[in-house]
Amino acid sequence: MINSSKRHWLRLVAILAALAVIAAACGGGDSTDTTEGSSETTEGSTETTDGGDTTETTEGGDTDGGDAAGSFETYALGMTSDITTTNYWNYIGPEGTVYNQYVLADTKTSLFGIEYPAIQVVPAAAVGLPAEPVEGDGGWTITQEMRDDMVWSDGTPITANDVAFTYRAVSEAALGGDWLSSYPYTEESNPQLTSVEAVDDTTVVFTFSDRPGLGVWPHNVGVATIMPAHVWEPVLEDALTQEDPAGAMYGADASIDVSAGSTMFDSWEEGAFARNVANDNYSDSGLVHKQFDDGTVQIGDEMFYGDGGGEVVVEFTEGPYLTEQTFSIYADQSAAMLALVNGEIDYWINPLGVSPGLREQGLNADNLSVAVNPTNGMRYLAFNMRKSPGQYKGYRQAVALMIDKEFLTQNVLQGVAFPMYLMVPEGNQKFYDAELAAELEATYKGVSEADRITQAVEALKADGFTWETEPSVDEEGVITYGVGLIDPDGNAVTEQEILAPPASYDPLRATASLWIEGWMENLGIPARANPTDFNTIVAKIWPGVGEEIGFDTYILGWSLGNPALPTFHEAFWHSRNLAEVNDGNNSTGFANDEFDAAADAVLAAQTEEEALEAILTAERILADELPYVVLFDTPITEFYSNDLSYPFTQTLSGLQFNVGFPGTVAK
Amino acid sequence: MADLLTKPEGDAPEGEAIIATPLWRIRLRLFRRSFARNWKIFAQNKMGLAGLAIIVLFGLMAIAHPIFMATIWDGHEEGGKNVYDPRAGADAVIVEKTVVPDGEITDPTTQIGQTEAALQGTGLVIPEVGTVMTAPLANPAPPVISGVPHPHWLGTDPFGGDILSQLLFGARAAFALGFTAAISSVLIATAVGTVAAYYGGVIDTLLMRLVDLMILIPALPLLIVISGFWDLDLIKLGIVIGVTSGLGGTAIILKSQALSVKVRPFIDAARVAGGSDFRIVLQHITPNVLPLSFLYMMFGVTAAIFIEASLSFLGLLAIDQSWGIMINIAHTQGYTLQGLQVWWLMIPAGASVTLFSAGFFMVARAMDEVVNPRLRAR
Amino acid sequence: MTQVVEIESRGGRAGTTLLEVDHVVMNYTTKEGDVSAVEDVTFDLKNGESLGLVGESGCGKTSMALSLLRLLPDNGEIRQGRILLDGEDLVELSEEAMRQRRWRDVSMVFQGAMNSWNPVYTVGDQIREALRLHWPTTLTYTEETERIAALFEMVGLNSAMIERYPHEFSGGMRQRAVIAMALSCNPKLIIADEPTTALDVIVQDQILKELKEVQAELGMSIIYISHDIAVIAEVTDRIGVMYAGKLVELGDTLEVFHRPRHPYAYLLLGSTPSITGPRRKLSPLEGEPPNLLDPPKGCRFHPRCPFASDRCKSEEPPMTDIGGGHEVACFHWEEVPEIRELSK
Amino acid sequence: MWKFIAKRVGQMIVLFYIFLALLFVLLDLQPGDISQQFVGNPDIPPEAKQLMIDQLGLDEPKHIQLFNHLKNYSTFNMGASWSQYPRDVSDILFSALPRTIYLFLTATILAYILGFWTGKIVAWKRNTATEKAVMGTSIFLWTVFYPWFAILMLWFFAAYLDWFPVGKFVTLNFESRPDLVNSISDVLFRTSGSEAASGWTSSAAPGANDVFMLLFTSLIVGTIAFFGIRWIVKRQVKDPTTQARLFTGGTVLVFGGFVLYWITNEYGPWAFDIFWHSVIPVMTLTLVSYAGTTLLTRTSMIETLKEDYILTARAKGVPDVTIRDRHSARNAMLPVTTSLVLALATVIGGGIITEQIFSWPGIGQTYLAALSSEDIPLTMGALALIGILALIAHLVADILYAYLDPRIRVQG
Repeated sequence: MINSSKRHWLRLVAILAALAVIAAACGGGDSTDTTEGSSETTEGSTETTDGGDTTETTEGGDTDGGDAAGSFETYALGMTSDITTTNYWNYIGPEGTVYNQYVLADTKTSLFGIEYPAIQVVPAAAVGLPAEPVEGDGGWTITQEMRDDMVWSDGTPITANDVAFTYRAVSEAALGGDWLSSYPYTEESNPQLTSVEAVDDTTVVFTFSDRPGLGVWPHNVGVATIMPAHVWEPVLEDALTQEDPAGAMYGADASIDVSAGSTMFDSWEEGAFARNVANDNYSDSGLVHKQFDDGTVQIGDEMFYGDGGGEVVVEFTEGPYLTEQTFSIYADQSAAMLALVNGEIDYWINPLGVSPGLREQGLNADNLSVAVNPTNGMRYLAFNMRKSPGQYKGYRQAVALMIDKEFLTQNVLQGVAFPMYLMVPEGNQKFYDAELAAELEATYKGVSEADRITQAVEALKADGFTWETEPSVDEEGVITYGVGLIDPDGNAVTEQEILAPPASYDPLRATASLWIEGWMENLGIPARANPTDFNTIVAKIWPGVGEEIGFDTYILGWSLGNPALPTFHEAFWHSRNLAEVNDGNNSTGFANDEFDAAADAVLAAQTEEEALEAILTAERILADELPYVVLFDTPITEFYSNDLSYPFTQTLSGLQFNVGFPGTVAK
Repeated sequence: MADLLTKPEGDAPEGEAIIATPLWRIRLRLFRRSFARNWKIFAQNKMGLAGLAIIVLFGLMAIAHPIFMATIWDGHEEGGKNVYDPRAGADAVIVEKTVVPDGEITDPTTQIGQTEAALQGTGLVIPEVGTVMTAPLANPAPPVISGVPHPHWLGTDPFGGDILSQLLFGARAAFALGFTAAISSVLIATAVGTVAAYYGGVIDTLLMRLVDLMILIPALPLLIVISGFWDLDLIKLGIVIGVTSGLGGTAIILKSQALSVKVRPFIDAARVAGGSDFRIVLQHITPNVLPLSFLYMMFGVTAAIFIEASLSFLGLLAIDQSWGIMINIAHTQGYTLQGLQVWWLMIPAGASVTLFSAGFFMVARAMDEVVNPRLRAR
Repeated sequence: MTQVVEIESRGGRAGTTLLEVDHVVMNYTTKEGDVSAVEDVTFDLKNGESLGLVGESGCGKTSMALSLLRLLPDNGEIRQGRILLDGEDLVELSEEAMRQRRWRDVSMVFQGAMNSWNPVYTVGDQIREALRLHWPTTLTYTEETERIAALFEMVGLNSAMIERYPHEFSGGMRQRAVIAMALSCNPKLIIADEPTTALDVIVQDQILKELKEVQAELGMSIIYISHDIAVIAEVTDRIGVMYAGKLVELGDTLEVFHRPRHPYAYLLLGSTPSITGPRRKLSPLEGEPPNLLDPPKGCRFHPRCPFASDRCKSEEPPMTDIGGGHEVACFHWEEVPEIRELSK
Repeated sequence: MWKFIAKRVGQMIVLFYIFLALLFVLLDLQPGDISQQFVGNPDIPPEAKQLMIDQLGLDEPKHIQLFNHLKNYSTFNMGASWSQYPRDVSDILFSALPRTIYLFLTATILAYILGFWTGKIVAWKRNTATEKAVMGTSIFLWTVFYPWFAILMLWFFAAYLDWFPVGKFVTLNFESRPDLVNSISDVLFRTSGSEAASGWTSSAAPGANDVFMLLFTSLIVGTIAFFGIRWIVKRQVKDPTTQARLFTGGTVLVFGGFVLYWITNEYGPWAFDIFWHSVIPVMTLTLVSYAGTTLLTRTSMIETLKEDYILTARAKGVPDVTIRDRHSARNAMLPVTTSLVLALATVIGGGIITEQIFSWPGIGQTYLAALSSEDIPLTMGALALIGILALIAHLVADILYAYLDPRIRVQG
């Protein structure tokens, strides 16, 4: 018995010994691996140093060391959403998210850029201001001169061939998204960009099927991204042989890409961070920008839009001064704010700015500065003009009259929003019709409830509406609210649903909808605010081509595009873009020939003056016809570390609109 | 029992009287008796009583809301809306501070002017460095008991809405949702359980595979996707939660209960007496499963409230006002990590969801001890 | 080595007193009040002797048995009396000392063999646990196995079953294995609580025979507990009849079985059919045992007793020796008819 | 047991396909054409759309579509994500998966072990102050509104006490971590001055998923070694004391080996950084699911304690602690294991919220982001993956049950 148990023992010892040997072998192997691994890593880092990054960064640092602005290591940014691609083709294509923009936008250049805060077109890779279109044999051509001193981050010059290549890639691989407007190659485009050719390294010729307006040249084609031909040519050739060339371009490995901006993309850890490093071959490093009181913009020695009268209001020298730019991803706003307060990040880049609840935290933090700016957007109430009562102008005007925007924004929304009267935001002074705004304010602002009701009743009566009980105001100012509005055809107005995003999505719009419901009911319009999921609202407004569009009213918002030339009038209200016709953005069913002409005129305008005139006409029509009642918008509030020095902080849509100034920020 | 047996057999009038007593009255009497007995067991459980007290408290809160609106909160109008309206009410008077970039707190009346001046300064004309627009601070007011036009006993949310009013209104929403979900859940679970138990065979297999599936798929992700794709209001949500949870574990438990009822002699008796299947299921099996159904209804309320509040918190529900939305607003407006400084934003709503769930959970557990004697304390 | 396989009783010489139960009172505390489950019970047991305790359910038999091992639930308490095992008072022992006495000196065969095995361990492991806890020396694994095999053999089980789980045993096999486990530490006393309930009649008989043989061979004492007086009449030397927590009659098996003197014992026997005993007319025992929260004053049986007098309602009859060690607690023992008279 | 497991696996596969079919119905119920659900992204060029329709078979009749859907999903061909076009849905999900598994596994295992231990003790000591305190806490944790609780935890430990980081799962620059964390890291991995000290943006940094993968591999190897040693010891050594000693020795060996491996491993500092970030999310998730396990174990224990074999054990003179642990708890474990499902729902549902609140980029966050960006293929893919995870977890629970219960393990 003892023997047998001893035998068991021996067997166990043997097994354990065997295990130990195996373990030792594995362990040995592991440790060898580790050593190899680390030596590899060392080699790797040596290579990196040889490769140039580190060494040259140090050199760059040395050069900048003398600069007054000084240099700094890490420009740490926080974001509340991850990027979705690192491929620039994809970013301009289907993945044009604002976060991709923050990380990638600064790594490419274009012929022209928009200089902020002046909102003026200035040359980037081009020489001088945009060339004029000339009518020729095959259509209208534009011959644009380019600079000869610009290089990609790998030292290759940026030439006209890169522009021609980008056009070829976009048109042959049939790229979508913003590429479509940047290089309008499709036959549907008006005008169509039929060819882009490089005459020599510094001359590029664009050929259009028709005369391009400002909206196309320079505001789409002139500011279009230029991609490096020497890097992407082989990828394009390969993509064109595949079933889905566009997909192949979007999905291509972007680690081969080079930069033409002040920073270049380096790495991405999904869900955690993205990292850019300084482009030490940045061509415009050291270039001085100035903006003057009279609107003159000076870049280097050249002056545009004036002769430099008055004081210099903005002046900065291009860097980059940073060596790396990191984007930490926080899923939660409060976490991002805390990181900012704790100094873990220098700036929280966010399209909406810092929400009200977090502002006090930022203001109480000694290490932070704040920038508050108007935004380029609007939130509005839209009517369905395809049916009664939305089809009647008097009805729309009456509803507009009832909405007390000042009360709504100041009292109800606690001042987090500001009232708006025009489609073009006040922040875009260039196209803002102050005169019309003053007229509208006179009509709507500070009007007593009694007067509102009286005027609204007049407007409704003018269109033939009647009531079961007509709203009225007696001499002493006592108001009798209306009941049972009846439309001009004699049908009782059915309950008007106000679709608005729920409080959990946007408390401002949700609250506004409830107040508007009350105001409409005072007028005798049966109304019901219905907090509805954002996507559901969208599905109801744009059910698809040929589907019936049955909503009554809804409240949503728009973020508007290029402030240097607002072209959204055509997109939102031109009868060409009706939702039921081509799923276009004209959701209200507004169709007005006069307006269509004005909107077309904006696109076709050859000068800014023409564009302005057309926009003012369009705005006036909209203010009268009221397919939308513009309600309000919120300013954008941003915090950043006191250590940072930005070229300017007062600019439409804030610092985030300038992607955080990676090229000029200093510490 | 003994009394019944010793009744003289030939006493015709009394016998008739017994027969003449409607069945429902006998049932009611039986129910009352069993209720009294069960209540005695239940009442011994302190946890259950505490749970019941919590539920009653929330019930009072739900009732209090319309009463408050009609009494102490009546007549507090601002621009035609009552400031205590749980959905749209906003008290603008309490906005006291707005902040300019250098951190100074200024008077709100100057705010509009400043904003406009600043706005005009942007665009073509570049403003002087230093003149900037103001950043209004949304301002959740701390509790104010008196001394202001509109006192807020629990403070206000960032938009000036009265927290107490929202909280009380939320109790109504919670009851509406909880009961809708619980009732639909138990209806489905009882139907599935009894039908599967009674018929067996293919019907049983099919139903049980469906149940397996529902158990396997965690409810929250499924409801997240459903609420993401469809527009759900409170009642619809309640029904969806009820259906998903009713097809889950509860159905299995009720089925096993129904199985044990099915083999009892009176079912055979009913069948021999020519009762239809439907009648047997409805009249004989279901009543015996009901106590257990009722128990799971209580658990169902807890689950439903939790799911609603989670979905609201994630901003996936389009409903007017609920405790989940109150937390969501505090969260999305950025008050989550400010802790106790703004306790009235996070604590009342969160504690309400928790307590409400806990109340039903505790009652359910105490009822569990009534239904399942093995759990009783010695 | 042989010592390990040897199955024996460590009890003293046959005929000497092993166990003395002296005026034991045991109560359960409940919310409604105290339940007097065992009331003033006195009896003794000699080495090698077997005693049967009979009575209806709820009359305190099992409580008595549990009191002997001090296995009472938390609310049960021995209020008075002594339980002397080999002269040592178990009531006074510390919990730890008592724990060591269990199984080593007194082991138990429970009713419902199905549930007395832990389903997740092999039967062998569960017997092994007892050996590890109570065997005077530390045994090797193989020694343990050998002993279990010997135990299995003794109760008629295949030793290949040692490493099997309880669910692989049939009901009778399980009960045999329970007996094997009860014997594992050579106890002085085995308490068999309804050892054959839930078994079919043939297996019942086998198991009882098995126990009897084991006892004959090893000479330990056994206390049988059953509601069925006829069943244990075959295997016991003496029988005690319990009613409502009290021992009401105690005497030689044959004496009690054939000439019960307590009206309860008389009626109980009258209500139990017997294959082997004398034929008799069955008469039902009417009524139910009293609620022990509030037992009747005087003789606890008086509400159901056909012989009850006013004295019985006020005065508790003491245990009286009526000769031949036959003790009865009844004022009217002489009025109880002979069973033979009944079975005409 | 194998028969049982095989049967369960079979059932699971069937259920999985039913689930996939359910997803198809869910897609189909939505307004519009089902092909639109997959290729409706307006930014995708028409040619690519047609290609996707062809690839996914979306222009076939409904039943063929369903068949294609099942086929595609079984081969992880879930189409291209819209929000991260043209990346494959499966690619996105697989890169988020390790993070979720880490959170999920750690929390589940911790909750199970701790909850079982507490429930066991509490059931044994009924009607004591301990029981009341534990029950009160458990009921609170079990019914607490989870997002709220998570936020409070985050606020308390990260914002108020400042012990742990807020959000993310890595620190970009290790220098910004508290000194204490850096000193611990330094002591463990001797990182000071090395490349690793600079953080995740340094060139020496591995990909986070590489770290997770190595972590899982080492965990699996460790688990196999642990159970392997136990298995061998159990088969070869019958003597209880030696067995116990060898078990302890084996545990120490495996655990020590694991720790040693990670200390010497070049991924060590990075793994430590992830660990440091995971403390509050794991703790929060654990606490809630722990409460469920505690409550369940207690009930289950109370039921087992009334079993006859417990009385047998007491009669056998088995010490109380042994009765509790060896006899009662071992049996109470069975229903608790089956109801691992209960904890599972909490952990999965809570996991989504946890990931959102703690900025933990796993499946849950991907799922919510996909939903809010209307990325239907990714939403459906994530839901399918959550379903698979749930199925696997159930299967594990079943296998565990079969292993623990000899009535299933040994067909009698």
